[in-house]
Amino acid sequence: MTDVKAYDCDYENKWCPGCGNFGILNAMKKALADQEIPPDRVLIVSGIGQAGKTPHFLKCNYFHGLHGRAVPVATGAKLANHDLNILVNMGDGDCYGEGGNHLLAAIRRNIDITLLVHNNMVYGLTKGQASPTSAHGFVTKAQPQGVAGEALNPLALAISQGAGFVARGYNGKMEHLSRLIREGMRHKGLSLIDILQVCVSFNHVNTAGFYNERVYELDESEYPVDDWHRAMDTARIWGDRIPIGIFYKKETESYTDRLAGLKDGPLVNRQFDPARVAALISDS
Amino acid sequence: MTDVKAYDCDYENKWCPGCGNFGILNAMKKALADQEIPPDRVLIVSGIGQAGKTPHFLKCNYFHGLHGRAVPVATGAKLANHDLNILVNMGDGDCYGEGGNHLLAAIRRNIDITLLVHNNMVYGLTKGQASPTSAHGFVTKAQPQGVAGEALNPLALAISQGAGFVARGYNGKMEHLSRLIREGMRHKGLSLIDILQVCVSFNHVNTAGFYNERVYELDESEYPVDDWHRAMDTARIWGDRIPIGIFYKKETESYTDRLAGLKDGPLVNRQFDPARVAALISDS
Amino acid sequence: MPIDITVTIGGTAGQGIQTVGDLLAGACHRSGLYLMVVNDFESRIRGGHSFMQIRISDQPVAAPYHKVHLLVALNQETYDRHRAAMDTSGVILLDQEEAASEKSALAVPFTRLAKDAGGKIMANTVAAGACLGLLGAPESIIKEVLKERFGEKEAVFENNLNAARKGYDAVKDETVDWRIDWPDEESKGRLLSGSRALALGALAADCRLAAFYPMSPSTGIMINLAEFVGKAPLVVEQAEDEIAAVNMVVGAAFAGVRAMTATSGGGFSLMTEGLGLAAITETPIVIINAQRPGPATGLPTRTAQGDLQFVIHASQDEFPRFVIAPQSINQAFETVIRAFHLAEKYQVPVIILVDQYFNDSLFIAPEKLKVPEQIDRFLTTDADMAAPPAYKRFALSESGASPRALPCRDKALVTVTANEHGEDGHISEAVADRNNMVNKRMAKTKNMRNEMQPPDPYFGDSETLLVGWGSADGAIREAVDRLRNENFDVGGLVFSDLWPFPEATVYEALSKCKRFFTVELNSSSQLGWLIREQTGLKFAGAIVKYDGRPFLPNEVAVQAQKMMGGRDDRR
Amino acid sequence: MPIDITVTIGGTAGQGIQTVGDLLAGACHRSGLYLMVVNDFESRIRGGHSFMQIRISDQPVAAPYHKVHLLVALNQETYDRHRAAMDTSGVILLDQEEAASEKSALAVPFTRLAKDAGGKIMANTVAAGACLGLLGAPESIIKEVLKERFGEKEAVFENNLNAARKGYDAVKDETVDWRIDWPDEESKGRLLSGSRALALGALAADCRLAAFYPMSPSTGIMINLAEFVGKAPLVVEQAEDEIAAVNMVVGAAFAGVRAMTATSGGGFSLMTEGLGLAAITETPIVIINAQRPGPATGLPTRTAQGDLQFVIHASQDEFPRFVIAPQSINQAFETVIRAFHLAEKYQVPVIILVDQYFNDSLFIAPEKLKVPEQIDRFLTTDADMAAPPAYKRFALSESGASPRALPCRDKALVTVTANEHGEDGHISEAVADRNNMVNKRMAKTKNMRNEMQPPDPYFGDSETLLVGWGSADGAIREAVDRLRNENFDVGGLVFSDLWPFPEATVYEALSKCKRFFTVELNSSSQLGWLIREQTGLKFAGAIVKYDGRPFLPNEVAVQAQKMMGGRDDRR
Ligand SMILES: Cc1ncc(C[n+]2csc(CCOP(=O)(O)OP(=O)(O)O)c2C)c(N)n1
Ligand SMILES: Cc1ncc(C[n+]2csc(CCOP(=O)(O)OP(=O)(O)O)c2C)c(N)n1
Ligand code: SF4
Ligand code: SF4
Ligand SMILES: [Mg+2]
Ligand SMILES: [Mg+2]
Repeated sequence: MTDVKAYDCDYENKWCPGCGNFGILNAMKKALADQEIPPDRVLIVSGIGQAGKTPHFLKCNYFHGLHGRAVPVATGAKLANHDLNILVNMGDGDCYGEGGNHLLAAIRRNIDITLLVHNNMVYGLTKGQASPTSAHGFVTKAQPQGVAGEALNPLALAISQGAGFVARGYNGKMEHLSRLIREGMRHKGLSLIDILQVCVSFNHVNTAGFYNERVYELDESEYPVDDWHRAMDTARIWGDRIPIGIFYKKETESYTDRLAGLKDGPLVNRQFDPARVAALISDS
Repeated sequence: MTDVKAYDCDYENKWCPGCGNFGILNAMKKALADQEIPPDRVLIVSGIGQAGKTPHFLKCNYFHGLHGRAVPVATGAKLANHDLNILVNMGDGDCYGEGGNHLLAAIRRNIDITLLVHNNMVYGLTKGQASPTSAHGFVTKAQPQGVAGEALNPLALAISQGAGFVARGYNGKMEHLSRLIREGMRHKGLSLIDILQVCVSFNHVNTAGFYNERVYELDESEYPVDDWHRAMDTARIWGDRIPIGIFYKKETESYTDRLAGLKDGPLVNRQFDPARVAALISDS
Repeated sequence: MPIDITVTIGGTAGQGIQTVGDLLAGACHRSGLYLMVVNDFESRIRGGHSFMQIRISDQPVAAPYHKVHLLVALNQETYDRHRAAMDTSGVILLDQEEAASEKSALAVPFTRLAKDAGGKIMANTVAAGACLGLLGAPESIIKEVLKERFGEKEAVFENNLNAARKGYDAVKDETVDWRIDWPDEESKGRLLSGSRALALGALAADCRLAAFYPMSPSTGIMINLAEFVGKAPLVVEQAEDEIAAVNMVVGAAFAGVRAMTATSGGGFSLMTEGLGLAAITETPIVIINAQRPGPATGLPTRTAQGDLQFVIHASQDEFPRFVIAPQSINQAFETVIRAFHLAEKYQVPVIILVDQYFNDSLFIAPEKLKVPEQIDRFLTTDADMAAPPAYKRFALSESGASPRALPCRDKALVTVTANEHGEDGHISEAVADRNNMVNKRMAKTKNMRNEMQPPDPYFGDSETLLVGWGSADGAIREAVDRLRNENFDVGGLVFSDLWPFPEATVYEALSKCKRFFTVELNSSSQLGWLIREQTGLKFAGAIVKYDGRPFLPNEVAVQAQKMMGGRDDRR
Repeated sequence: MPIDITVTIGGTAGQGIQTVGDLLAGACHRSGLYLMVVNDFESRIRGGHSFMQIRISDQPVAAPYHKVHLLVALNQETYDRHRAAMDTSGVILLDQEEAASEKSALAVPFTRLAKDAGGKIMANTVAAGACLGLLGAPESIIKEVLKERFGEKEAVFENNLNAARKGYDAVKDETVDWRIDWPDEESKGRLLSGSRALALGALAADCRLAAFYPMSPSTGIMINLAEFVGKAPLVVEQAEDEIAAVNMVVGAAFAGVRAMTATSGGGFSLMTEGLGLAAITETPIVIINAQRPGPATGLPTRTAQGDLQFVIHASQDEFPRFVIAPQSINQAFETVIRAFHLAEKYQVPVIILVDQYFNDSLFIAPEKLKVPEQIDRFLTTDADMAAPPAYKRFALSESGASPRALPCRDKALVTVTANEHGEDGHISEAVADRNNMVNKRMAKTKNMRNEMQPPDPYFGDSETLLVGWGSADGAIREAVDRLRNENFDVGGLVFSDLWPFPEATVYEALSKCKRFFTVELNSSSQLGWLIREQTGLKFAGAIVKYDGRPFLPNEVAVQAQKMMGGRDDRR
């Protein structure tokens, strides 16, 4: 087994001490180590936000793109080279706010990427405005009267659209989370892992205490991961008890397996054949 | 009762003969007439596409905006004047493609607009490319190998997120559709009405014949509109039988009723009070 | 007598204008005539008024003519709208039922003859036959074009042949002034739409991912390209929106394939942030902006050159980019190949500016479409490095471009960010890193400018120059010809390469003339202001048009003449 | 001796720099000193290096100083980073534990004294007390500022008072060269951040919907405005993205209220399509673009003036817009009021260009913030019309603006579209409608240009002019002062109104000087090129800076001096 230290990098970490992102980072490293994927075979695509900084803090190839747009970048990269192992780190604002439309499309495509959403229910990097997953009534400087709308339920959304791998993790359960990430990476097609992440600086409601009291792991021996109705119901549980684990899983052909243009292998590996192209052009 | 002719307008209609949009237009006029809302008390906001042209073809106030962006325009108008009756006409590409992110946000807000999505499962105005609701395998000039992804299920999406009024109509059932629109307009909060719409020019799969054979009305005496599980299941029925009607309905406070800034009436009606503003500024 | 005939076929959308036009254009093309075809249609699928205009000549033609010799009016509206544009020698061909009371009108019972031949539906074939008859085409050509269209064995071929012949025969006793002496030569080159030339250029450039969101008039490029999926290493991906399209392209290019998108102004607006992403990550991408009139939705099926200043300045802050507007069909094909080459050589975005007129019209490509023998990717691998683990994607270099490796191909880690960064691709807010990276990116401009082709002179030593860009080329040249025929000392200067602005060569070209007028499809003379900004030289006048229709050489000539003060300026 | 002292307080984010700075700034402010405060911080929440710089003077100050007189180093890094910038008379104040071995370093046991006073947490209060002590503030001021901060009755007030006094006493035997004779005067005006001035301006302008998506450095405007929700007729709405924000603003303005958004470059990119929507529907909106360095994400918490050309040309095709970059805090307040007025008068979008330095710094507003007595809405109602059913939203008019009615208020139907249209707001592809509408929109430019304030001269008759825009104003003026003190014949010319370009007045102002240099926070001298485009006059040199930090008057002066060729140019 690869040592998790293989993924260490010496760029200074820029998260707040105590931030839940550290647990996520460790879980990622462990998942990679467990699968023995060396750093040079990992591509991380991320958006902008505290979550989006993740790939700077471990050794890997990365594309740290625009706020909200990691999913289409990852999709493009996967289309170019479907042999890539692509992890995507996004914040809740990033993925469910600015990037909401791309999430819908990624589900429809079933593109084979592992999407980790650091869901701290707040905009961290911009200093604490409400996010799409902030609860109704959540008070911030930008929402002094509290959030007037309702929170998005990303798991219910994904399951409702037939996403093939829908899970929730918690930064406080690192081992469990690393297993989810590993399973997500193994899954062919889109894997959405929504991660409950503590933000010690701006979210004083959904704290470690809050989660530690409520979070429980779905019992794999009892919970059937392919039961859509059960998954939908489980996705709506939120209150005194908060489930984590794989909510729904069902493998169907992933996008790059379906495309005619990719039958002969990754685009990036194909040879340019001027004679053939010339023939195509003159015959057309 | 107002005569539907009151909504006639003499601008030349630009849809293809036989287009399902005519049925939708008639249903809208009837719904307005039934509620005796005069043309000058109606605001229609629309996007770009064949559906987006709708407000040109009846008498009303309208804002025919950008492709994909009718929902935020309508939201802004509603925030400015929450007494407005706002109908929104969008295409499936418009609302579920380019505008997908705004749909998610509209559901979270529960903004009180009636959103009519002319779902012809194709991009009509741009001559027949696949839309987010095109079925897997649907062949077009842009998708000669057929659509590789899966279709979006807008009803399941909305219901999964707790939208308060979710319905499906069919242009071939004009009376039924007009009732849906009327109910949608009466509903406080967001009403999403996905309308099966025949496109005679570019969708040769989902034709009038296709729908006439399959479409059935949910039986209001038997179907409980507030049963979330039943609604979710009904939203997934698609095949030999296609249900239409109100899938789910549950009224909660609409967005403009929740906002502190709107307690004293529509913004547009409030008086500018320079002394008060000066006091606010100097006290701050 | 030189041949220069314009045939206009008009009717409502869905009436089969295309059939008549295609048969006619096919006949001219295969006989070795020069021709071009302009399509004019509304933003709707059925109804309204559309027309197709075919200009036929024994000389190369690259702009539409302002008069019509043969008008095929498939309905009354066509007759009403186009009558005023008829040449004095013109003939209006109508179905018997629509017969108008004008001496130049020629009523032929299209529908009845079609019924006789086997079905009303072939009325358009009858009309095409009649056109060929009036134009004096040899009867044999009918068979050839129908064979090409329907295949010889189909019953439908026989019926159509029959129908066409009926039309042909119906007019055989008519004489017109512009009857052609039909050549029997090789075709003068391929007949291609701008869209198709661009798509073929992408194929030849080894573009492997084309992501797009449909938007007129750019969609045709992607539809043309989609034909090759499965035959070449290529994916054509319809994105959920333009933002996704440009970000996919960036992702694919980063991962190692040549990638592009095509859109129009509204979509380009949505892509501006992604353009900046390509710039700061130094990812080579190609964006085709097929212009249409705006603002906002504007006129979706009409043409314009209104986005020049926008694309040069689009996106926050500053970074180098190429902006190229091909002038001709062959150049369009080559421009795409060149765009990918330049994008990868300099690791910058390249914007190709075309327009609805160019994309939707058919032109003869006189030169063969040549596929490059090899594609230079300007990539680096571990083998090129002393120490792959020390690889830095943004290593400082004098040229500004750093060795570019691909992610997950080797040991060298490829690390990039949309934030400002150090050489290693990590976020950096340090003053030194910021200055280095701005300097590095901007340093590319110098060499990039050297790649720029100077504007194309046409009688460039003349006293007055008509200056334009992109698809206005044809109209400008022809206007120059006309004016010179009337003894005006006028020439042309047409740009394809617009940014980085080839300042020195432009200054040289323009400082020789006494004055210059700009000729642009926008209301403010954008190129004119750009020239002033870059060279200090001021245009003496501007010929502008912004009604959504392409330039006609005649209107350019008339305007120019007016601005020159009537005939006073003759040499 | 004139007072001009700069205090820098540095440490890591979260260390309480703000506390020290606020107390100090509060003390200066309430004593009637002039001051300004610059905040410098990284794009992270905890850690890294931040600092606050307070410039204190007996004269108005509007740009940061290049030397530090008093450095409060809350950690070693601060000491290391800022030591080089210390004035020869400077003193470095440190906690005892961090004591550095330098003669200008003064170690005070902040933490220990804080513990003595009731808690380690008050170490910053101790530091503030020490600063006030060194600066020679009367002891009484400590109580006043702490009272303002904590309220008199709180226990925390007593503890902090105690702590501050301990700091104050700890340095009472120290002498420094720049000890101030503290005045006891009225404050010189309100101390406001750029963000707050803009927010207050929006309130005074009767803005009723402010929709936004958070983006540094624009978010502060909205946070400031959100304070007034429930107190004024106002909704501050966080949108799902910037596209939604601008479209909401357009919808709200259409429905009848004044509406605006604020963003930075990346968000502005996403709004460009919506900008065009406002233009073609002639809906008045205001967009504040608070600039930061790009491209793309760039440097989120740093400053720049890199978006000038972008915002002038943003969005496809052409339409009139206003672009205004306020130069001062009072002007920022007034600019928002003026922007809404102009937007509604001409029915066009108005873009206000500010930047991170301006938004996040605190300046004294010498003039009172005046609320307009009345708001002119330029609206029409049925009562103004002969025949409301015949109302046409886009009726042709010479000025270009048509009478604007509101939807659902009256019988007149208000009908608009993003497509090109006829006077009645229905889609039209007719040549005449297109030409009319382009002409109508563009016709506004003439009167709009007359609204433009000419650039602001400062010794405008000088041989050499330093030309800049927006927030560079303070640095330019002070650089001019310095250079003039050294007998250079130099003046300044600073723009707030940038578009439509006030061509004639600029030409006049610039044609008098022998030469001019541009002073801009971008790498390519965007204003310089704009001036050349519009007037033909070429800048003789450019002082550019693009490291994300604001201009320092000294560096502008030094650069200008160098470009003038040392001292040769003295008068
Ligand atoms: C187009 C654009 N809009 C806005 C921003 C500003 N921005 C940076 S991070 C962020 C949100 C951060 O919240 P989230 O995505 O939840 O990530 P977190 O920091 O909480 O991990 C925003 C709005 C941006 N960089 N780009
Ligand atoms: C930003 C932008 N992108 C693309 C377009 C081009 N466009 C016009 S209508 C349309 C789609 C039409 O499909 P749909 O929304 O389903 O409406 P329909 O015509 O089928 O009613 C598109 C892509 C546009 N106008 N603006
Ligand atoms: S602000 Fe919140 S999310 Fe961001 S690093 Fe700090 S604790 Fe983590
Ligand atoms: S293209 Fe389809 S949707 Fe559009 S008008 Fe024609 S039939 Fe209707
Ligand atoms: Mg977050
Ligand atoms: Mg559709």
